[in-house]
Amino acid sequence: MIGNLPFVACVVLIILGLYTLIFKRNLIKIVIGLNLVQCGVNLFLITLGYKSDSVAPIYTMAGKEEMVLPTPQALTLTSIVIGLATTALILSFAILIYKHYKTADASKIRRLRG
Amino acid sequence: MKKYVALAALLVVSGFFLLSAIEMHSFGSPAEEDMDRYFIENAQEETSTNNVVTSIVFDYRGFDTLGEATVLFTAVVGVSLLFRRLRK
Amino acid sequence: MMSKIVRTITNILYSSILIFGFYIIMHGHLTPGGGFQGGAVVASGIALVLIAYGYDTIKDWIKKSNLSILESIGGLAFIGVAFLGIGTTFFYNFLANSGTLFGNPTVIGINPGDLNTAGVLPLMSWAVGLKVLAGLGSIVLLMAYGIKKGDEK
Amino acid sequence: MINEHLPALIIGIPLLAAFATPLISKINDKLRNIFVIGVLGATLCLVVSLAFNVFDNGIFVYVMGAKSTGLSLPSGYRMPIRIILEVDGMSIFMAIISSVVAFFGAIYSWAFMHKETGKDKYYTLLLILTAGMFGMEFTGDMFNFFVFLEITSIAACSLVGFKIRRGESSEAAFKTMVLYTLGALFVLFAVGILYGQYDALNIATLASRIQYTAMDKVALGLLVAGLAMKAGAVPMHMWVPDAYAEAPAPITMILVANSQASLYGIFRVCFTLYGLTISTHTVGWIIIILGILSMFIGVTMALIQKKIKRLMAYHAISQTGYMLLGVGVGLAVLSDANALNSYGLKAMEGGIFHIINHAMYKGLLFLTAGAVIYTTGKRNLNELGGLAHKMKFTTIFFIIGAAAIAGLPPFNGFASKLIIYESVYKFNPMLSIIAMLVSILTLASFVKVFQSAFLGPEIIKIKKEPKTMIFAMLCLSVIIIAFGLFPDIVVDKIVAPAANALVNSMQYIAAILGGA
Repeated sequence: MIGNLPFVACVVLIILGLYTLIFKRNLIKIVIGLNLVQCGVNLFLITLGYKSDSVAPIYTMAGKEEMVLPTPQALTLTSIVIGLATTALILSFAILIYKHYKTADASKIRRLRG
Repeated sequence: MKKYVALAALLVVSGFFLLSAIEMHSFGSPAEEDMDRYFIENAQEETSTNNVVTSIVFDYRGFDTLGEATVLFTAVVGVSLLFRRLRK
Repeated sequence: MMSKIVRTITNILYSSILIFGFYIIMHGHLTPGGGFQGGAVVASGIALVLIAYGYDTIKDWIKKSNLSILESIGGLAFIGVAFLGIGTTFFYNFLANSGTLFGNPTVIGINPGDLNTAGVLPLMSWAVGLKVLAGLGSIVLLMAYGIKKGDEK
Repeated sequence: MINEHLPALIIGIPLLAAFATPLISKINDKLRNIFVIGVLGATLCLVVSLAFNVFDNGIFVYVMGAKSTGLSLPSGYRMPIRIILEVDGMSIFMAIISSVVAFFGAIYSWAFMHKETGKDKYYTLLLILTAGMFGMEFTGDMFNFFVFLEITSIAACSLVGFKIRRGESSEAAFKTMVLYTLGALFVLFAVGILYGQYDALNIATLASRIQYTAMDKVALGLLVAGLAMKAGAVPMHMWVPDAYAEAPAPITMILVANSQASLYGIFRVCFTLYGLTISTHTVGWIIIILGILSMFIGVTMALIQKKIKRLMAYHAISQTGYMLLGVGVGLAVLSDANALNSYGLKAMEGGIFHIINHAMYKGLLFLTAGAVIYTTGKRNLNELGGLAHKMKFTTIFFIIGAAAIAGLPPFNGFASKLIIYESVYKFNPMLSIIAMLVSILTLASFVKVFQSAFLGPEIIKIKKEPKTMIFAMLCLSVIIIAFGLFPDIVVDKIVAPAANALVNSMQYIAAILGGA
């Protein structure tokens, strides 16, 4: 348990994000919740690849040949860019909704209630 | 009522997430690493790149990167679609 | 438009941010970084200018349509390089260890690094870098435009 | 030469065209339309030729960026390291649906989108959405699957919010995007769990290594939940009516195919990834219950709807239930060879046959609804009436589509539903009776739509529907009638290979790892 504290921390971040998604009604807060979940998942991926006493997997002027796993770093890079793209799109929708209804409160907008 | 259902769902999902975090291999010592060891040992020879992560991003998993570039392109096209000028 | 202090510091920082971003794109196969990271750094420079000067001032400096053309070119270059390898397979690294452009063999093991290595990877890095800087820049500009658009009515 | 690269070309050509579309749009609008339709037509031809290849030679493997296209495991390592495209009967079956739907959607869009602005972006997103669906269906790699899932999500949601004048479109798109992203993040977390334990991302490698520990169960739950969210099955269906109702009609048709691609993801995970270790009976029953709930809730909600596309969207949920039911029965008896041969395989064939039938007739219905909205500008059934006087073609096509969805004899819906009823009855009579009841309610609901929108006196002014729209609807109707008249040929030629591909997960694994 105590050795897995980094994983638990990532999961706590995800749970906080889910809580925000479910119980907050402000559009921007919903986007923030989604971002928290994204950050949690990205951190989870990157912590999976850590190996004790190792350096980054780059041979240029490396300290030693013990290296952490490189695949999670590549995956996380991809998923960060994907998260950024989705966030940009969702925020654009939020801007449009705000322009149309003059409010960012989801409970005042018909379809987003419930 | 609805709030309690949502809370219960959240608690169940959190339990699953926490379970997977606690059961995961202990931090700092991956359970298996044969694929990654291949990358570390052979990336320099096969792609003549010092940076193993770049060799994965652009060579071994280049198709993912194509998808990722497409995602970004899609988002830009989507955002410009949403903020386009409408005909009067 | 923000205060004079912000604008002056932006003027000083802007060029160094761009140079740092292009450095990261160029050395992606040797040091931490690559097309995405470098492109994001350059785009953050664009965002900084946008915040410091406001959308109305900079819309004449950086054109959205030019950025979108740049992005299409970046995307086409990336997938084009991938298609060039189709003599063997899609995404085949046909320049590595060939002795031509970016074709020097790498020393196995820890070494100081040689810029002229890695085959098609630097080309892809440049294509992706171009794409990301144009893409992120135009997202930021478009959002600023979108926020402005309704207020004029 | 071109034969070796087919899967990469099928994904690559629409993507390349998508990057080029904004540049071509700057030259000429008509040229761009012809270009997009031509590209999708060429892709359809490539998919068909790949289909012949797969049906003749078995599973098609394509390694991205290796020294040769065929499979080559690195010496001394018993695992693939590159991204592998693996096309089996089920993948190619889904790819046929996606390409047909995208092709006719593009043709229909020519006239339908004529008056809108932003058409260059519309066609770009349409191409990306198509390429994303192919990627989801062909890939043999979990993370690559996630990437393509996100590509389709982003493209689909941008298109749902296409009508930016209407506030409802943005709302629907916001809601859909949040749920899609959440589902995709669940999938990504599950991929992380699997990677952390087995250090592999390839589906075949993972399938051969999975131990079915507690963490694997969590990963299975997250994968099924995340993908069911996108497929529009019941507990997570709230985005479906909004998104389907707000998207332009051709996009709604492609969204149906997109949801089915996620459904394919569920089947791939349950049958192939976990096929060797899972307790198939339990998971099969979970999928059956999801299916029954989807069927029932979808159709009861549809009965009270007033808006024509919302009503059809609820029917789409209900029809998804049939597919889940058919395939779920197959999964529940997977470990029991006797039951599998006597009715399980048949039920799966019915469920899979229903996927293609549903894409065709639901696509046709959404297109007719689009034609109604195009010519009248009204969405509410109470404001419509007497359309049959002016829109003769659309009326005929609507009758064909409605008869097919309700399962009346000469049409394709009857063919697949009959297979499902017969085989599910042997498994559990109750389920079969519920399915028939839902079918009758569906018929009642569509009789109501027909009566209130198409019959009666002419109460509103309407214009004629354009030719390209009629052409697209006509082609879909011909496919529906052909499938309805010759169901045996279709089942033999394309559905049975798909069902067999799902059942024999060992073949899928052996194609990558050898006979081990």
